[in-house]
Amino acid sequence: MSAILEPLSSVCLLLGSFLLLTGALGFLRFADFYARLHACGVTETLATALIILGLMLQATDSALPQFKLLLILLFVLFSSPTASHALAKAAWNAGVRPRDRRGRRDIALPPGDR
Amino acid sequence: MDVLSYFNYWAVVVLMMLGFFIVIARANLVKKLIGLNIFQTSVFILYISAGKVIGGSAPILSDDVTLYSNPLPHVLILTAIVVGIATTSVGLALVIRIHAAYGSVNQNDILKQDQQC
Amino acid sequence: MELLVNIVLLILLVATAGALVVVRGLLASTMLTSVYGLLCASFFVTMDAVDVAFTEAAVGAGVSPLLLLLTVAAIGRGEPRPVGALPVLAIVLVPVTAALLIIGTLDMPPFGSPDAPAHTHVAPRYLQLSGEEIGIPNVVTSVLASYRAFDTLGEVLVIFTAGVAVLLILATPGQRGSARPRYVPDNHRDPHTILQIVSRILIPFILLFALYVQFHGEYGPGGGFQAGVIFASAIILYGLLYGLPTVCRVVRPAVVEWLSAVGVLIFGITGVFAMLSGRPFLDYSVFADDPVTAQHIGILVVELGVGITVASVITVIYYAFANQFETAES
Amino acid sequence: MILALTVIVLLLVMVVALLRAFAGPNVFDRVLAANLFGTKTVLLIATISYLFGSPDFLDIALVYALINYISVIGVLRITELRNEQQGADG
Repeated sequence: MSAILEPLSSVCLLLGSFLLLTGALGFLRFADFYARLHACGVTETLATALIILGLMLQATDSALPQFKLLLILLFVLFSSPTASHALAKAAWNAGVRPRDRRGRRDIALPPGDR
Repeated sequence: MDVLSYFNYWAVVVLMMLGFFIVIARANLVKKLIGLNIFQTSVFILYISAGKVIGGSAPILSDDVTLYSNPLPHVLILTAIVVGIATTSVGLALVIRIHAAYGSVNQNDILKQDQQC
Repeated sequence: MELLVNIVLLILLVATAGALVVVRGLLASTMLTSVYGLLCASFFVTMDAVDVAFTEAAVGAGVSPLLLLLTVAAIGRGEPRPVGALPVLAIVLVPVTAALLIIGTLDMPPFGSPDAPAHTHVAPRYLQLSGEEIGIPNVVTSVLASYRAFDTLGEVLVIFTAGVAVLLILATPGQRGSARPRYVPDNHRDPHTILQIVSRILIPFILLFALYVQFHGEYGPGGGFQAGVIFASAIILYGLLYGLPTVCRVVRPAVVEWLSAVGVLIFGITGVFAMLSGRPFLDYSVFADDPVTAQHIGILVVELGVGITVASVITVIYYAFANQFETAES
Repeated sequence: MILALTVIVLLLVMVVALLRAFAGPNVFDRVLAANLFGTKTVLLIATISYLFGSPDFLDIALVYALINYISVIGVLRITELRNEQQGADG
């Protein structure tokens, strides 16, 4: 049993770590707020799910840690996209606009979208 | 002398001094409270570091653990944190009142207004 | 590995504090304070101080930045002002103090050594005997609610007093208590439907988790202080999304003010109850014949008092601040 | 081994989030950084609890997840209400 679970857990953890790194890179390097939000908002949910899944597959004596991890996972799945949504909306309402690729000036939007 | 065994203490000193610096060098009262908070947490970190035993585990009794970290600092700091937020909020309330009375939270402005009276 | 995590976290803490020195904007400072709280709490986890980490997570990363933010919002962000004269006094004073303190640390026992003076007195007794005497696994709770319960009563009183002080300071004339809302937020323009619905699903679970923390504090990390803060933060979340008037209808300010006193009274009466039977103050042995059961009951009651006081004081403080903020500009 | 690697990656990501929190440039970037920081802390605590073999830490991770959500929402609402008020006044 553990001969299957252990590699599976490692794969999940590795994949999650990789996603985290890519998200962090985007968060650091991208030009405007929305691109950065996109970079870490998208990777974050999947990476969190993968890492928690990887931890759940680790062998333990009792099932309680797995249950708690499941709760954390459920909560993150609910709250993380909501937080991203709230952030994007608040930033838009506060007048933050997408920028061009170099991050120098705002992208011109059709008049209806302002 | 092993540098690593003093690293925690030095980090505490640096944190404490950064907090101290904010308290005396920044004129904004909210900023001063933030500085005070940093100062306060540096004391928390000192206590908790002192309570750590290398190789020990959290002070929750269990049959298969023999070495625990010291629970006493944990108790002291646990209550201190909640007391800290309560007292900080008193400070913040005072800041709001000062702002209502003087129209500013900058210590220099407030002193200037006091001298004019 | 443990040491590596410890060192990295401390360096990050110092860096955040350094950034707090440099950053001038109050909103930016508040966000950094939140990060600082999270880092602090992670550090406490690596130091095995699970209960402390619990508290610091709820307070340092949750409530404290929110209160700071409410204050900043009530007083306005403040116009950027020209950088003043160099703080000569601070620049001279801080390195001198730092040097003195560092010399002081050289006399400290090496970090983590098991035979440091702090570990040889009192603490071993707690660790060895609390299992038999109190009968609960979490030594921190035993010490907090039984061995040093009188100390804890003092702390709870300080928290209660702070709540009263905030009410006194922020109460405006002609208004009994500042927590009575006057400002009705304009929710039509921006209804926040998604946030409201998701939070409505999550809030009951947060409250449930707070209760779990409250009553599980004897067996794992948790207890009245932590549960109180988590409970209050659920109320704060509700208030932020539905507006102060709504949350005041659900959790009436008068009731909360009253409850903050009730919690202290529960704690105090537990102590007096023992005195009535001719035992010392806060001696739990009067509650049952079996000393371990008596300790259990005593700790449960006392922790309940702590939880009620902490939750209601933080709610009271939130009401007072939120009211200031919502009436500030109108 | 793999857990240790995950912890190192998490610490690295925390450093990146911190850099962004210092750099800004606007308040929303800082909120986002704090949020990212919060979720990474949850994962860090969960991973550490397996690495050090003490499952009690998982309760703390759960608290972090709750508090992180509450503080992000709180920050956004307060900044937003402030803007609304100032818009109404100005």
